Amino acid sequence: MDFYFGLAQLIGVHTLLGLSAYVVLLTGQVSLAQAGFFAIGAYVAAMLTVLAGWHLVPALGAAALTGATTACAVGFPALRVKGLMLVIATLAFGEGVRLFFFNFDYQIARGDVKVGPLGGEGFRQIRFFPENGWTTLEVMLFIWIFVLLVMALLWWLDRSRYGAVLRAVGEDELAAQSAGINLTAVKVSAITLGGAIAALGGGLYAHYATHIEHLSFGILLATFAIAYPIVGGLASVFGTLAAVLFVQGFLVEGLRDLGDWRNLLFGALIVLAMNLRPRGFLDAGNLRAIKRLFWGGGRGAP
Amino acid sequence: MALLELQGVSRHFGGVRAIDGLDLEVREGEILGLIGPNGSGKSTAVNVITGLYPPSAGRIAFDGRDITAAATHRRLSEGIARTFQNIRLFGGLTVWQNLWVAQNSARDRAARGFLSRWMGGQSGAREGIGKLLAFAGLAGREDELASNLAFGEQRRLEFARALAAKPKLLLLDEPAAGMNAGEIADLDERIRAVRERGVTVLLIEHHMELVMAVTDRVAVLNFGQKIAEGTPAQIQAHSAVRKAYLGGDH
Amino acid sequence: MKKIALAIALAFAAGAASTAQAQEKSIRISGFGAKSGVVRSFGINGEAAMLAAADQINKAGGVKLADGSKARIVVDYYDDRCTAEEGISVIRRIAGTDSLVAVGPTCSNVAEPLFGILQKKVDDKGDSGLQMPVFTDVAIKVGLARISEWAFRNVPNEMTMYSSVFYWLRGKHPQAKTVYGGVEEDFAHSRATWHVVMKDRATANNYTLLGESKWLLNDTNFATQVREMKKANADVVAISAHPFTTCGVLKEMQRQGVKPKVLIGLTSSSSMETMQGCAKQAEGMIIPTSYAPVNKEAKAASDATAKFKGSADLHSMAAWENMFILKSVMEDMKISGAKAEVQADRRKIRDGLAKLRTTPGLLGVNSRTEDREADKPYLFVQAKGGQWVVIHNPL
Amino acid sequence: MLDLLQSASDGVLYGATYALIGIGFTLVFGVMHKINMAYGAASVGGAYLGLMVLKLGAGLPVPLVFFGSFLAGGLLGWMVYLACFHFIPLSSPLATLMSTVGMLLLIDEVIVHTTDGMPQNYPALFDDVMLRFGEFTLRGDLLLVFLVSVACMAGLLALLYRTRLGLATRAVSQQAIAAQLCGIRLAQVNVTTFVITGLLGGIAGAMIGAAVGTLSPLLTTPLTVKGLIVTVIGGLGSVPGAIVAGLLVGGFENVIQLYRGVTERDLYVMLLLFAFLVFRPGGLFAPAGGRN
Repeated sequence: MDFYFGLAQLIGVHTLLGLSAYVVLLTGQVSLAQAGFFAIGAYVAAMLTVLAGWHLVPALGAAALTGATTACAVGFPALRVKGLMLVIATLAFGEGVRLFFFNFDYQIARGDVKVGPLGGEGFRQIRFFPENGWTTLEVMLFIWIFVLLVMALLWWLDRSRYGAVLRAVGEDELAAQSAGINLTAVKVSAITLGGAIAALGGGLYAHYATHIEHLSFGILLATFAIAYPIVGGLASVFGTLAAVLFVQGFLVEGLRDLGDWRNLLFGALIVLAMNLRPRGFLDAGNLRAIKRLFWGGGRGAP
Repeated sequence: MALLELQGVSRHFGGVRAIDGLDLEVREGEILGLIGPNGSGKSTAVNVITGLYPPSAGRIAFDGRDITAAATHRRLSEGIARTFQNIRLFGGLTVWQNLWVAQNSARDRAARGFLSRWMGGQSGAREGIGKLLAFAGLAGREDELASNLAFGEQRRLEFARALAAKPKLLLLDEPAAGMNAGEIADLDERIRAVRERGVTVLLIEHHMELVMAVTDRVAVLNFGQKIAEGTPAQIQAHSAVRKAYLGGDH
Repeated sequence: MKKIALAIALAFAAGAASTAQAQEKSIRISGFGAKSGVVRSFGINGEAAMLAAADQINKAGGVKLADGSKARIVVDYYDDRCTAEEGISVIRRIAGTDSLVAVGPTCSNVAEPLFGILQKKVDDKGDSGLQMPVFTDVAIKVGLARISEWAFRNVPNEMTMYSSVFYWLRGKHPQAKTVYGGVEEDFAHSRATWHVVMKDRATANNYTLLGESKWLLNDTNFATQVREMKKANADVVAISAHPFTTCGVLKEMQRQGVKPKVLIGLTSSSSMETMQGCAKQAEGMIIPTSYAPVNKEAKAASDATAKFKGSADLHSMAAWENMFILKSVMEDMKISGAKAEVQADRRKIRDGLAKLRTTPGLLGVNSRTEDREADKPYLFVQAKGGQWVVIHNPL
Repeated sequence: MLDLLQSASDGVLYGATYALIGIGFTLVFGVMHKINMAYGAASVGGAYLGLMVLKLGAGLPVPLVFFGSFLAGGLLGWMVYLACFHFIPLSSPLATLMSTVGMLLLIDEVIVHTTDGMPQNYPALFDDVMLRFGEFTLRGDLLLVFLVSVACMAGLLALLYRTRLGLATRAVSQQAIAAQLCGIRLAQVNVTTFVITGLLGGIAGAMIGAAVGTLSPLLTTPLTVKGLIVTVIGGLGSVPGAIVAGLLVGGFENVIQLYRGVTERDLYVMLLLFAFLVFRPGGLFAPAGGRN
């Protein structure tokens, strides 16, 4: 059973990563910077629990705050460009963060061993969970409390005017501007929120993995971050969750027993999924169908 | 009293002078028609007024304040709303949401706190949007995706979206394009109804019958410059206008 | 969605079925490591060696259990794609089966987090880390087993090996006095091997260090680094990098005409990969390794592994040795082999491994250290005509 | 000073490989306004397939391997088009972005499976030639790569500006709808673009293989990243821009490496990119029409 709890932890962490990209994607921006915010969260939270001896919860709060601040600061210049230019700009930022941690040493002596991040060697022994005797189940519940909180927040935002405005900007920036929407404010706020969520996920990841190094936060992770909401569909937060379940639960773990075929199928099935459902698993159409299924013909919120 | 005033406004694209030293005055409460042949600079004028293009030269004042350098979204909350020549709705949003996101007038900002305006649910806005829906003849369609509406309905929705910002000045960029006679009659009524509520209207249009029927005054553009201004009757009789539209032979 | 749900269910069911096909008395040993990506050969060879060793043990009657009966060894192997996340998932998955011990992983960057989630100290009630013995065959970065008392390694001790290499060079090339290093800076193992091991061992053997050039794992242009190397004009050049960049650097050295008296390579490069990539340029490179088919036993192991479509190298043969070490530990510690006793048996195996001070190995006796590492016999191989040839055998 | 000159020239010559990849990205972007993330991987894949020539006949001359890579690249370009673009509506740019990422992973993994991830020796021409000017040296094989890139650019520009096909391609890239009304078949232009960029990618893969001397799946990610950076710095859709930017980035990173070391090198490349995005968002050669 522990295996499934562990898998659920990983799925939770990746869901946060995917949701962070989801928020930004709603405004029509493809951000490959999410892995960078994730890395910042991971290092900040880990340094606070390991080096400063904080409890994990405030450490995660600080990580999210750092992620949000960085994202906000990056958002202003980066969001001057859009489309492919933004993809590359954010990719460059993400790589920049990774390379920063590649060059980042901050170790202090703890007894006869040194702890803390050490450049390319990474950051070892981030053992808040096992040292405090948390079982796999407890860790899973802890992680999922955050995932559910974030999902609820985004679900609720989607029903607020702010959520509608995010989507309006994603649909047509010119019309949104002409309808009185401050594009810069909306986009920067979205990437700030995304930065906070990604950093929160990163903080949890560091404690899940117990060891982090710059290579874990490369382009592949950034690609996964945007892949989840795109494969899952932008119609709802549940799309991202569905895609994480598909990728981590099915493609990675579910197919493990297929041996070599698993790796070949991984890419092929993503190609196939995009051909069959270019707007993602959950689009507005089947979301309505699901709603009807659960709530009978009545239309949801007015 | 002038609600909107353009003084010597120019906008150049490279070597092309889309509008060139334009003076234009829209008086409070009137319906002003802005006509001119294709490429005469009408749409550029709208884009300069709404702030999508910064003017190359000149000054724009609205309601007594200089707005030459103000951002587009600022101008909307000041009270300038518009529709687009080729409809630009938020296709993936519902009819209801299209109107909801556009409620950005200064009055709305003042009336509700930041949190309730942005984070609040749909209930707070229900009454105002209900009226808009009724006005646009879209009552009962509020949950439809905007992209699923018929062409005429999309035009009406865009019209309503502009009104959702409680504008003082409404810029209509060729609202009759692609409409049949019945729809144009509806549009005529709707424009008059808007004016009844105290909204000033700047109507950019090709459809002369509509312009002549509904406007109080008409301004004519050609090659980026104003060549005539007056009542519809005066304009119809104006020789320069006839020349601009029909060519030099007449 | 329905189809996907069905597929997921089927996939899990298939997994359950394959783990449930228990024969009459059998015990399970699980291997894991990279079977995809650029280090795929590690996993393929490791799995083949484990299967071959299990086959040999089973043919000889299997493992004797506490009640005197015999059990067959069943081996399964999991791909972790050389990523930390999958490594953790895989070890949790293995811990969820009746597997008694895990052999792996192949990548040092997986081993670090993996050992991190294990219980740090045995019997520490406050530590909820996983209690699963892991007996590593490949991941070689120095000092990793220290992370957890459940982690054991049977990988060559690079400290000893390179110490010996430089000592041997002193005698062999007395005129060589200076060393220059080249290091793949962003990969955990190669980086540690240069900065922690090679540098230290070279100076300890009275070599003068002239400098070092750095490059990254997937770099392709080495002109600047090799130019620095050329300027230093050292007698010995030591390259701590994996085959891909090792080959790139060697080719650039050839272009620029850098010909040191002695060329030393990273342990993991003493494989066929280097020969596939740049046999010509690697000619003469000396690498210490813990395996070469130098005796009857080692040759037999190599042949047996080949039957399972794997090739024998220092990594896969460590997996081979692990199987035999585990067999004797299980017999010594009198494990029950019963499904209900899995956790107790795992503990017995851990304690048994911890007690070992020497183990038999293909090249001779391996000694084991306090902090659960091995000190394995080694020999030096040199690239000659597309083959690795043993040039010195300190045994 | 000599060090600087030497580093810069080494880098600029090596930058020719970045330029070749950049051209492919920029061409697809120009015509379809889409990113083909699988391009770098397909190019390397083309080079791998070219190696089959060596497997089939050991004594065959090296240019045949290059030619094999060239053809295989075209084939892969066509396959990428079919799998990632043909059936996905134009209105879903995110879907094609993702499908090409999936394709990248697939091509990588196919390479890994067929070679067990082992680096493969790739033949080069003139790899034993070093031009020497006193202390200063130039790599013969890189000069060849450089010349081939220049020839490819010239060929491509001739194709774009001297043939009917090129005219149609340029028409589609500027006004897709108007071009359709003029009787140009959009799908045909799109598929042709992919085959042409694929052929170019095959050459790029072969040249990269020759420059590095070894093929490995490790090549694909850095090539993709460098190619994208080059595309942006050169100006989206600008072929000459991609070439100049490729050489510029190659030279720049090598000089930075000389002074700041390899661990900081890529950081500065990213800063260079940022500088361009802020001060010259249109790139070196912003294409006519000021497209975004």
